[in-house]
Amino acid sequence: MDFLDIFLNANFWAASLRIATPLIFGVIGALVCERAGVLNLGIEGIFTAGAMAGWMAVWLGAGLWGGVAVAALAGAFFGLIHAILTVPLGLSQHVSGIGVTLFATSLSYFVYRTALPDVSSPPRIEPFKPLDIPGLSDLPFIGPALFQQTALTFLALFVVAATAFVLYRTPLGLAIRAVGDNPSAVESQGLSVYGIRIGAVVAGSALMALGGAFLTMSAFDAFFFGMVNGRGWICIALTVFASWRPGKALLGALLFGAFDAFQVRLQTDVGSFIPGQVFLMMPYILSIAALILVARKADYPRALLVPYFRGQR
Amino acid sequence: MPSAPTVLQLDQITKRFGSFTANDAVSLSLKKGEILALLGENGAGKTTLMNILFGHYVADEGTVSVADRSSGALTELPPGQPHAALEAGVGMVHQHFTLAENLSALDNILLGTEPLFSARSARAKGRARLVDLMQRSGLTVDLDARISTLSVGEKQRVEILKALYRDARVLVLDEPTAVLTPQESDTLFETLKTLAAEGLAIIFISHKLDEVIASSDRIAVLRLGKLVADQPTAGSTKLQLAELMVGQTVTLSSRPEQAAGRVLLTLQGASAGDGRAAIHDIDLALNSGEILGIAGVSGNGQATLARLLSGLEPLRKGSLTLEERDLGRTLHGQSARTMIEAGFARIPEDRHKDGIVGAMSIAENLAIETIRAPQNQRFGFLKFGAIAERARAAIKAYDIRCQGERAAARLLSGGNIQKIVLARTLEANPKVVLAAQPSRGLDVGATADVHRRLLDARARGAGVILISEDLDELMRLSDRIAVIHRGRLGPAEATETLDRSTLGLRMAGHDHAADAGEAA
Amino acid sequence: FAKDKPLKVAAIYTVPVEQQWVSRIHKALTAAQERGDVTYVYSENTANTDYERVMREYAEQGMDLVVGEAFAVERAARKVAAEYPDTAFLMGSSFGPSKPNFSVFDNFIHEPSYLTGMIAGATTKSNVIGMVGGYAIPEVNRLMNAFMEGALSVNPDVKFLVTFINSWYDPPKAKESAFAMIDKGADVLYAERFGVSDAAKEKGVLAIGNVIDTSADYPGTILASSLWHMEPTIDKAIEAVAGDSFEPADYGSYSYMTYGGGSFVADESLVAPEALAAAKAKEQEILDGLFRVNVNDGEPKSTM
Amino acid sequence: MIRFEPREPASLPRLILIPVAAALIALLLAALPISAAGVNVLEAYGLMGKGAFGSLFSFTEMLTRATPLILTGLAAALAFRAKLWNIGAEGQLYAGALAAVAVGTGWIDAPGVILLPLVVFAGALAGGAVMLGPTLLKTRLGVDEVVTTLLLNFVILLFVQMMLEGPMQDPMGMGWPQSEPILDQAILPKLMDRMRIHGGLIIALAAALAIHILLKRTVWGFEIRAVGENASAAAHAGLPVRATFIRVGLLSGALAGLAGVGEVAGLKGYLTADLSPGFGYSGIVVAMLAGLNPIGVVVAALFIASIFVGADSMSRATGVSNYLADLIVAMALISVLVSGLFLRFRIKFIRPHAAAASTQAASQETK
Ligand SMILES: Nc1ncnc2c1ncn2[C@@H]1O[C@H](COP(=O)(O)OP(=O)(O)OP(=O)(O)O)[C@@H](O)[C@H]1O
Ligand SMILES: Nc1ncnc2c1ncn2[C@@H]1O[C@H](COP(=O)(O)OP(=O)(O)OP(=O)(O)O)[C@@H](O)[C@H]1O
Ligand SMILES: [Mg+2]
Ligand SMILES: [Mg+2]
Repeated sequence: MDFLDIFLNANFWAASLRIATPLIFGVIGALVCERAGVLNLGIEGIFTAGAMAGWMAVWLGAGLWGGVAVAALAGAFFGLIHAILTVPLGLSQHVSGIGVTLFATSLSYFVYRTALPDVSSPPRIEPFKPLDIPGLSDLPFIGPALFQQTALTFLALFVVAATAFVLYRTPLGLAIRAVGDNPSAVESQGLSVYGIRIGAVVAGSALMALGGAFLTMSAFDAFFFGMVNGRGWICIALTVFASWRPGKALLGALLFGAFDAFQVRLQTDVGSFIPGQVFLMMPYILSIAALILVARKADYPRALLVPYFRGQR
Repeated sequence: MPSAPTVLQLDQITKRFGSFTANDAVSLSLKKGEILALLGENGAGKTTLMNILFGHYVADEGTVSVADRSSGALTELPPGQPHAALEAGVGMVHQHFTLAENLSALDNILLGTEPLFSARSARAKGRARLVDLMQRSGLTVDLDARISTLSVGEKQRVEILKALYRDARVLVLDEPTAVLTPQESDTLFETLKTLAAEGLAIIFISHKLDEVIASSDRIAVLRLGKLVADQPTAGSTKLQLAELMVGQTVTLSSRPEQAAGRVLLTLQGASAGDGRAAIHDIDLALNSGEILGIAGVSGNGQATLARLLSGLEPLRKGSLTLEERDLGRTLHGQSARTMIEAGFARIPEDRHKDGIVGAMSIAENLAIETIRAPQNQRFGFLKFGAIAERARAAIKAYDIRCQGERAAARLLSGGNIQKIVLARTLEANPKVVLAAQPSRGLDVGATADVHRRLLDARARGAGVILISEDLDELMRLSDRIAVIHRGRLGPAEATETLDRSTLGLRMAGHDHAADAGEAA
Repeated sequence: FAKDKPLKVAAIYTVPVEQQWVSRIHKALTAAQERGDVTYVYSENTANTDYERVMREYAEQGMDLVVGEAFAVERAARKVAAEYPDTAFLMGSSFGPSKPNFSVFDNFIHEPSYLTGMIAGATTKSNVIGMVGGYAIPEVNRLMNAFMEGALSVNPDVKFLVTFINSWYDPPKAKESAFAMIDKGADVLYAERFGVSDAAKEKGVLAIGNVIDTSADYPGTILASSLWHMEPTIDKAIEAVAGDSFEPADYGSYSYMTYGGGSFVADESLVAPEALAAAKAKEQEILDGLFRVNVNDGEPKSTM
Repeated sequence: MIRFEPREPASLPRLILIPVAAALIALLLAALPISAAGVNVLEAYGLMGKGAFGSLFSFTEMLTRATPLILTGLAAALAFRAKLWNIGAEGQLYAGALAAVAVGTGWIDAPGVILLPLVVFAGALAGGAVMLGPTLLKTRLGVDEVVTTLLLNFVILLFVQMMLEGPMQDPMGMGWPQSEPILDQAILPKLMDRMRIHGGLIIALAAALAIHILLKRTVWGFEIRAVGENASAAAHAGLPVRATFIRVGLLSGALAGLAGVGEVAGLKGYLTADLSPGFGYSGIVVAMLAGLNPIGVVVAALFIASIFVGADSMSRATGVSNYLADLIVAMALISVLVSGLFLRFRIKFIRPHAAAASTQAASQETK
């Protein structure tokens, strides 16, 4: 078979990284929220909002980086709603998250359709172009595999490193990890539990929205309904898969990307006798398998899903 | 120390929860280097007062003032701001620890001590300061160990270090010894005295009158939210203090002579659990009509032994027989039911977590162990009337203070929660009673009540296994005492032949009298 | 029916109106509305669960004509139609018409697809053509099969890669599939779905358009396109309803090239003149009824 | 500054008044997008009401839409009561529908009295079986069920697609990914002529009543509540914790499976991969709106269904984009959620200098 061919092809690796990029933003965003103790099931909607808002801004003439900023702001906005509902108000994180997904998705669609009622084909923007890094991009194999991505992919990789640094090396990261483990530890040291949690959810949601923005501003150049297509939910699974660690999250997203890229390539060969769905199922099944393997060891944030009320025991 | 400056002043503090007054115009002051013990029944308002001092709660009336770091003048604290209290030099060790279990000791101590948005944390400097601090205070812990791997005593040391690292000048400890062994308590008080000698002012809350008298300079007593006494320790007696707390004379029940009966329960070569908490090759024989005490430093396998006898932990090796019936075989670690049906009553160590379902009513909590018995259900449908009626009877018989059998169990105080557990487990006339730390955290009155119930069970012919870290309690109640250390249980010996220091040595791992002298 | 008043027409789509297929219906109806023949309302992205309700609501509102896609709701749609005999229904369907008022249509643009196949077959240098489709259903299969036949008719050595993305609407995914085909050597892509032409443009290969003309969006990329025009079908139906002569019928043939329902366009700057000439000649044969393109609804397979 | 004080038992008028007020607030909020789209707001409200309650047809449509929501809502409510976080009702719904189709399309030839119960049972069983996996993984290996159930949704949907494009594809379906139709005798009876409302509604209402009785009056229900509130104490008290989780998992999955049965055997007659527009996820919302109360689930499902059907119909009548319907449902959800706070807490507004007094928020003892 040409299995080997596939892996030896630099484009395969490039595709893996490309497919992984939105997931990297999403999983890091989800991770930041969950590290602070808040599950954010609003992610699917926040992806959509980021995709729509970023694209719309560029279409209205904001410039690509302006679009990225607008997407992040949109994500932060919906993150703030989720944060207010779940942190000081202490509402169920599941329901609030699903509510935010509903809200963000329908609002994005409604705004898009109301702004552009009569389009017969989706309007397009000039998206991010692959960066041509002199020297690196021309390297054999490595060049096309790693260095012909758009700026957003590099931003995603930078976000992973930055998140890891903040979480493990700075006082802020320590506070985030602590508030997800035991909020009263944070409060008794004179820090604000609500402040840290709200901040983390807002920041994490902004990152998620960048994943959406990647879809409309880099992977593609237009906004479509249903474009996010479950990518947000996958990030929730990847977060657990990664045991809430940024490095492993990157790895998980890349694995997922590689699997998807692999299945797309394999399908043209064996698609005729193995149903394509089998390949599509694989990442989910593997995620479950990975969960079973890591479940016992994972040091999950102990305060995840538990609202904190000051003065409560 | 009459000449020392005042560092803390509570002035006319009043705190109401709805119509209930938890603190009623309480005034207290504390001098530099002084150790003050705060006494009071459960619910007297001690924790509330300390929470106001630390800024967790806001007083309805009254002020808290702390001496200014530079001028020494008393300065009023802004209410409701823990960080202001921390900055003014108030440190607090809560009744329930406030540590992030997944983080290291160092992380827990450094948390919040640096500006949040600084690019790097100065860990190396912090560590150096802490090492120095540990040396001076004698409070040593492994700074890199995860909190979840530390013992209770170590966790407490981390809590104290948290306060000292922030240059606390007033240290508040809420029931610090409730979860400590006698040895650990002794060490703690030695440390506290050292710190006090260096000028730290200390308030500690305790229900244990012995240690209060031994370790404090001054004693304040709260009753029903009011300060009823504020006196020097010198000259105070246990009896007088108990009366001040309760408002009436307390009588402690003691164990009447009684001949032990036939053998009820035997463990032979029993092993269970894994890791540090495992138990190995335990031999034990419990007679009817006796209380068998099990002494030991917490974390030496008591929890596993209790779980085994509760039917929550499978027997890995050996046998467990009750009146010649082999129970070990049927245990798979999920068979608490087997044990209940065999006649075991279990009083779990953590009554909040394992004793009650807080959100359910008192009646439901009283019926929970026998919910499948015919008196509680027919064809799978609950008999509400019967359940409620029996609950009302139990509330009366056990004097459970509550608003009625429909009230949620979580609304009760620890002592009353313990009464629910006692009522439902002892109601069925059990053959064996397993009591794990049954009076931990309870005040004098509640403790006396628990002890009376255990002695009643003994008088009825039940065998009682009493797992406790409180040597006084063990010596007063037990017919025989065995010591558990590192998962191995020593022989049970008649209480009359034992004294506190022998037991203390054995608990620390120095071997039993039989093969004397050998260190573990 | 009073002829002086515009007809009331409603359309129900299961996807957003940007989706290629539906956009053709939407366009034809919008045009009819602009002419003043009809008043036009529509519901897009209607879940199948809700489809029947929406049909009934429109029927209850007294619509003269309801246009839509019955594909996943055949039975229900026919039942509703039967219960509202005064409303005409014109539905996309793989099945035949049914009494008394249920007419069907479909995108029978296999003819222009054959022609674009000829162009593709003549243009490919690697002799590998990649095809990315939505689902392997008749509406898609017949176009792909005609395309493949056309390509083989001018270049017997050409090989095909076929992938279905199992979604009607996932452009990033279609794009990835197309990238994978380019990796395997495809230099011409058959763009059944949105997203494929984007990959072609990015990687500098060529693409064949389907249903709508996107050459302006991808300059220098779209070799040729087979276009679908719903105007003949819609206009025919409106005429019939207005003339009170609406009968259950298969409007599928109005998508044939002879009726102007399908057409073929090519980018002359990209296509070799001989290839274009051959295709044009074949187009004339089709229009003259001298050549018939097979309708093959079977699932196309990769041939390498 | 706002401060919350717990309010233990909410009074009955409050229980009714507050959700109603929330619904009104949601409608007020909806005025924003409605007027943004250039429609007269009052007229739009009128149309919404008409769309959900204006005629026998719209009313039955609303009930039809509520039917699967009641069942998935019950699935979530029951599981959440035991703190078994079943986010997989969507997948279980499809599994139920697939099983119903597998049994009901001629594979077994039997008269309706046998076949119909068989179809219903098969669907319930399949839904339960799907939930069994995550439940066992949770109880045996401690694997987080939020993620496993969520992931299984995708696996099952793909599996359904695979079956619909493979072995279970309708040979008469022209290659469309859809199943054969369910035999006539295995179709759930229609409740009303010419309307879509079907026997699934009866199943749903009966299920709500049954779950209500189960939780309130039976030993199993007692055990479910105890395990949900404090699994550790329940284990200590000798309750069968694992068995309870498994029971709840099976039952919860079965309820979601029944929702699938209703959609396929009551409404559509055959299965396609887009059977459910997210009923499984909406079920979670319904359950939480209902405060996990089975009877409340019926009310909440009717509420969500009428908002959706009404807004959808209104959008059609006014020519506003029909995404408005989802938007109004989302806004209604958020307002009802927030209003729930007014039920549980007494909310006081206090002057800034006294603000610090807000420190004791909800102060129930939880430890
Ligand atoms: N957050 C709160 N909300 C309402 N009432 C409270 C709250 N905290 C304490 N109380 C009330 O205040 C009283 C005093 O409680 P507190 O915790 O101060 O008692 P304590 O003296 O520390 O008792 P213990 O010895 O059991 O620790 C209690 O009886 C209780 O009714
Ligand atoms: N948040 C609260 N709301 C209402 N009452 C409370 C609250 N916290 C504590 N209480 C009440 O305070 C009283 C004492 O509480 P506390 O938990 O200190 O009891 P305790 O006997 O000390 O228990 P423990 O032995 O576990 O410390 C109880 O009556 C309890 O119901
Ligand atoms: Mg206290
Ligand atoms: Mg206490």
